[in-house]
Amino acid sequence: MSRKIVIPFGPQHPVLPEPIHLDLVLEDETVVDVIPSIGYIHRGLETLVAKREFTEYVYIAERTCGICSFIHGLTYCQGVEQIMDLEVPPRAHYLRTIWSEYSRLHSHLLWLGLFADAMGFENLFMNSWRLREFVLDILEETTGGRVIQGSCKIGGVRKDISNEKLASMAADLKGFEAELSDLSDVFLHDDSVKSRLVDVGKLTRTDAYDLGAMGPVARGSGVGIDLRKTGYAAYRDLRFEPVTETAGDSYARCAVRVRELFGSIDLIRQAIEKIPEGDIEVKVKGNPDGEYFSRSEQPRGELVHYLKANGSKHLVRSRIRTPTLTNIPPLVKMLQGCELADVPVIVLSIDPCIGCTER
Amino acid sequence: MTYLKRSPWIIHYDASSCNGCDIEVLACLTPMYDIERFGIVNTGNPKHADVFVVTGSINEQNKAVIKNIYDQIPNPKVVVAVGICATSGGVFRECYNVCGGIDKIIPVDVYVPGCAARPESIIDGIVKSLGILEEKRLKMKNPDTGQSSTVGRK
Amino acid sequence: MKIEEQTTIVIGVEHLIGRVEQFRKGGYRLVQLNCSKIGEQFEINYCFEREYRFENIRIVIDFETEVPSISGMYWGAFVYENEMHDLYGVAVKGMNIDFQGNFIRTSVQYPFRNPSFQGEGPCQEK
Amino acid sequence: MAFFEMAKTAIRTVVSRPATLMYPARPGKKTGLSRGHVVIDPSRCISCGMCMKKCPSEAICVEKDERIWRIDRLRCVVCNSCIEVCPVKCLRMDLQYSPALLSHSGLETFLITYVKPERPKKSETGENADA
Repeated sequence: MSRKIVIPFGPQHPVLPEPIHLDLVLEDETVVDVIPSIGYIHRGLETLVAKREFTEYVYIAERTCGICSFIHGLTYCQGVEQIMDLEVPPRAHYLRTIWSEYSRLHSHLLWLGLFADAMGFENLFMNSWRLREFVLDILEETTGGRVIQGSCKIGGVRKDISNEKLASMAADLKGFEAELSDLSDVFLHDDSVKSRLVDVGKLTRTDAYDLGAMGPVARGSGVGIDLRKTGYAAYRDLRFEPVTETAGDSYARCAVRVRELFGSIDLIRQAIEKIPEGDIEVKVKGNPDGEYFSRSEQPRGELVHYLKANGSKHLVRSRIRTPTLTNIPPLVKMLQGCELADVPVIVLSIDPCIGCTER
Repeated sequence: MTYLKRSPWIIHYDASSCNGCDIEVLACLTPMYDIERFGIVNTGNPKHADVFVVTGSINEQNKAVIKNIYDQIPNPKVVVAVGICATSGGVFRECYNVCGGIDKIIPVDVYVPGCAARPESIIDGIVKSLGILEEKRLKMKNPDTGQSSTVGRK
Repeated sequence: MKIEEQTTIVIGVEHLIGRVEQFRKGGYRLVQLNCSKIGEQFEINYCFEREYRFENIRIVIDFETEVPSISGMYWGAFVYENEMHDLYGVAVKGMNIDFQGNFIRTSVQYPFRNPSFQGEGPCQEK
Repeated sequence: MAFFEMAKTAIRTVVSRPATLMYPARPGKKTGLSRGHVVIDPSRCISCGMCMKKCPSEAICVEKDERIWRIDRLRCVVCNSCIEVCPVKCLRMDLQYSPALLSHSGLETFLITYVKPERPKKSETGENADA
């Protein structure tokens, strides 16, 4: 005997930090269909390009999302620089890379904590967030902001990091890495974590590629796309390989993020080692004219800022395609056929960032 | 200081914030800032809550949601608006879908500025709100004697 | 220094499905769709990528022109098409999941067509 | 083995200091770059209005005739942009964040006390006067 019922999930739900609404169509305990609807956080900030000059829009772009704020700023600035053919000094590129990777550390740790909370593993949640404070402290010491860093500007960066500070940052990473490996052991090898994650929310490689999954969702299914490989900022000079897992379940996505944490630490070390001396910004002259799809790798996947300018000081169009938006179709696929009790874990396993998705 | 003997529970709703203030509210609950020291517990259920922490500005869609959550919280209750967006709309004030600060919909007792509001400010704000909560409680208990400045606050 | 080459080809609406089919067969993934209002016309970009090679095709249409949906070939395109419809009012024909304008619920119908702003000038009380 | 793992964690937890910062009892941590709130030195402001123009959230209001510099603390997003554009560097960022308020009253008004040094008469803005 099966009867279809519809359960509304969200927008306010104990496990969701942000409002997203899902209508779950259930047959007994099994989810057969999902209808996502968003719009609770829609602000329409893209329209503000008509009000703010292109140099000021950086502040808006940064505030698209409070978690990966720096990378939003970077992607926007990079887009304008590409349109205007500005040559950013190498030191600025390296500083941007270092901050990007610290943002990734902070975002992944944040997600690991929330994910542990969704599994009901409070202790792990607390420990992840305790470690995260280390990253936030560094971000604040170097940029002045804990979550909204605001250190990117068109033509370079607004703040420099002294070489002594860089050296001490590199030294501090050691202790951080040790604590992180304690934490990652629990995520990767603990039985209770595994029992909640393994084989939950499967996504095959073909599905992941066809549905346009990005970031850890794609890499957890074996699709090794990592936009850092396009070589923006200083990534072209650094050695790294995209982290991939093949299982395609929530555990694989978790493992990808855990391993990326170590990848980020390694990238920061390399960047600190190689950082050149020199200026940190160039002067911006004139107004942009042209268009560019500025792409970068956010902690959650590929971020696209489409910028179109017509030579005036206001852009014609800024369009922000965030990774969560492209991960919604895979999420719908993952949820089909799962148990109701697993829904929170699966929703969180794509690392939804609704704030930037709805803009 | 009597109010510190009680254990007020908070409910947090993200109205249309960028997540910056949200994660700072959550950061308050974690070991470094640990507002659970004051007996404050984060709950997901409005009917258990005393303090309503809102981040982000009101937009057309979540007007009803916020009103609904506010109505479900039993009296006495206080509202803490965290972050610039929640207090005035901030940089997004002019967007077509943003109505402005939380006080357009529900009465706000404490405004916590900051973009994103720092955990320290949030703790300050919530601790301030506990005083107001206590005043409101007294007021409710004996409406004649418990004079308080919060009466009729917008 | 250019980060990557980005090619944009402008095509007519009638050739859209054929071109997208080619990308699909060539193993490209859909990066995004986006709509911009340029003057009194819509410019819709369809971006594809394969092994970090970025390709973009563009159609330029009037407000009333109906656009065929590509969600038959790229299932995940429904998010972008619904978004385009909700924000700009582009009529998209044959979406696999049609939210009927309820994907992003906005206070104004088709808000990005004629962006409106509220609020006051820089110097005001309150 | 699992027992030793746990024992290690337990001992470390007992021995090490608590992670909590004990915020109200101890002052909050600040770094040299922390963005707290904007402070103005009214004796140096030449009321050029650059801060007002560049403010992304339109929190600052400069009224030249009335010699008033006004900021709405409940609107300022502490982005540092006004400080960067100020030609006479009369603005600076204080480390102390602005306090929580009990009513919607974030407006702070400062009277500009700058006196233009004697110079051949120049109309309107004092922008070039002292830069």
